[in-house]
Amino acid sequence: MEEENESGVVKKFMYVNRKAPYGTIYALEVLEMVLISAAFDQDVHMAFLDDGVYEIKKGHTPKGVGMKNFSPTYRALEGYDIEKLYVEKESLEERGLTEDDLLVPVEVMSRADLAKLMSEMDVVLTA
Amino acid sequence: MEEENESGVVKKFMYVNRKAPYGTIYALEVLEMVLISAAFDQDVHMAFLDDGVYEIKKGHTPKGVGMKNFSPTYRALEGYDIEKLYVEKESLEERGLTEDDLLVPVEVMSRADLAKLMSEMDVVLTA
Amino acid sequence: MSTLHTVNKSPFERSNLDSCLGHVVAGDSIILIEDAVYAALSGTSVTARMADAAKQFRICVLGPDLQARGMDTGAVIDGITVVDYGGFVDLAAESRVVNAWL
Amino acid sequence: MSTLHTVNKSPFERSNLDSCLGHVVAGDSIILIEDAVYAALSGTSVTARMADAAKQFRICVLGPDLQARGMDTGAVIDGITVVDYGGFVDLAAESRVVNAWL
Amino acid sequence: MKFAILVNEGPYNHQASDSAYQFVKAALEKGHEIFRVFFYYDGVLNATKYAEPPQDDRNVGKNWAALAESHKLDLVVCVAAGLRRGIVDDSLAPGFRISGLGQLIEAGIQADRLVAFGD
Amino acid sequence: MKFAILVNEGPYNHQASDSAYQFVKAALEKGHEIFRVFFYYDGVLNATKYAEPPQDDRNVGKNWAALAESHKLDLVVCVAAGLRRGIVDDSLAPGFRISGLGQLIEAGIQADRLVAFGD
Repeated sequence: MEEENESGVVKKFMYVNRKAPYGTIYALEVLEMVLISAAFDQDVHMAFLDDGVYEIKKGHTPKGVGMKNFSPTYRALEGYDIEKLYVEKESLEERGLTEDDLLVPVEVMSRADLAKLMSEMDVVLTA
Repeated sequence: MEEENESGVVKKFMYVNRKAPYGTIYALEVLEMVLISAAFDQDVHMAFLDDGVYEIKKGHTPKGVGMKNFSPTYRALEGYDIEKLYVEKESLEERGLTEDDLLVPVEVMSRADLAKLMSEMDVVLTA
Repeated sequence: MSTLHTVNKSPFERSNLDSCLGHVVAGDSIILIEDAVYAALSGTSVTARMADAAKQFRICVLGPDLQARGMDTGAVIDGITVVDYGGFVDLAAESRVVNAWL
Repeated sequence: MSTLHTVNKSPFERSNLDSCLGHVVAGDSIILIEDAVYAALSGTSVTARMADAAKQFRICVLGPDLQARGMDTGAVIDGITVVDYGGFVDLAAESRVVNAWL
Repeated sequence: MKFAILVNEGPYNHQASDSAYQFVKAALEKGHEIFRVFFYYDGVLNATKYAEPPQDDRNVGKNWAALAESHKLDLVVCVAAGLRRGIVDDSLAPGFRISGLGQLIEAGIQADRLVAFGD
Repeated sequence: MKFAILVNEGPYNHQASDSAYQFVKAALEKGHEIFRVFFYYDGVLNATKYAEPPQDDRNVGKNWAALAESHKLDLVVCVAAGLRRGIVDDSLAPGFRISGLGQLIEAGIQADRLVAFGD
């Protein structure tokens, strides 16, 4: 996936993942946006909060509901130099999850710190 | 609107309205179901609870958002002998509304009484 | 003379489950499907409420939806039963009416 | 260097507004549109929280969405400003980035 | 036992249609009858003939049509909801038919249980 | 100022597309430039040529196309999201074009503000 970014402009993009996987398609289709942003050489950030933390839970096995397991894509992000993954501590805790439950390396941060990081972005897209 | 109900069976249908109007289409399209049920000579009940109580708030004026005002349909229900309209008291109170805010005559009942009424239906459809 | 209530939304994001729990009557059953399966798990901020509800009503959760989301059936709250789609069909057949809390 | 946060869901049905309020920083603005306009009204179970938030952040509500739903602009909480679509555009232009809490 | 099914959402965006499909398959395996599957609201979008999802993903509309063929299911798309959303004779996939909302009410009357799937 | 717009939901079922349309109209009236309107997720369904909503209601797709014609707007439908949902060349309404998701990212880079409307 190679795209021309003729402008040379590099913006800070943040993809805010707030929704659980499989119940709706947002978690899957936002990954396409993430990958294309990287192909455009943008500074890509992904935040996982609220039910979005479930997107990177280990062990997705959607065969029984007739759907495709798209979680390997999260593991592939590193290959596209997408390594800025942030998970909100409070969201994990409310759901009884810990960093060990997640299938990719992330930076766990507090809600306040995540809010501050969000405020430094140039483009924020929630899915 | 005249339909044949060849079976002669009359069931208790309840339409459970839980969603606010205009933000989504459910409140509008469920009215089509309600009208057709009446044309099939069924025993039609409508319950308004949660954000569904906003559906029958007086004074809808959606011209500014470019949408059609469908609230006159609620006033027309009586003409189809649909007169069993129930509104949940607790839902009104949470939203600071009273019976005077509603554009059609309804029976206001407690959550517990509404739950009991629901349990006596033959077909329940939520929109 | 009972109702099967279906709930399909996450308890952390939507009020559907709360609304359902406010309208269940004695003898009714609830099945948690799709994103509502998160409500069936121990260790969360809604666990206490669900464990309490499970003492009053039959509550089931759809196993294939738990598995899809990587959730261990061992983490399901005591008193909540895991069923497959066949079990969902059985619950619907055993109840008099099915009420989807959409 | 501020953000305009947009919220479009009812505070009684979804957690979007709560999540937004947890991630607003000093200098940011919030605009309530579509079904989120119900959060701007006095006399409800969320009024106190919103009145409090309005003391910390600029909160606006879209007038056409209030009118669509039959809500009197006179019932809007003190400190929350009613704007039209042009005002929404101005808010977006004045902010550095727009963050939709979908 | 006779089941009727209501599908309120389109394919992919929500799991509703998938859940309905799995429920119907399980009901058929248990020997129940499916009186009718009715598609209302955005559910009508399940019946577009133009969908071409990625090859490694399911094709929700085709799955319904295949199940309908093997079990003689009656898949009915609401005419009014379809017109609004662009599901008309020219865009309708094989296996579905377009009819009025009366078909849903009739299903509610005739079937022992009406089970709805939506958002 | 240069705005880019993202529409995530289909017409009618959600107000998202209506809100985006009103925002764009207001921005144009204030003399702003609309760099592009991009339709993703179910937003691609705004571009079906087959929709025939009731005559007393708005036609969301046609409203977009008319605004695009009078103001030379670039209305872009995501090819992948469209394929999945049946919005392809054969079902595309006039006024829209199909292209890749790169068009959205480019809009995010080029425009001063990207404003999203969804569910």
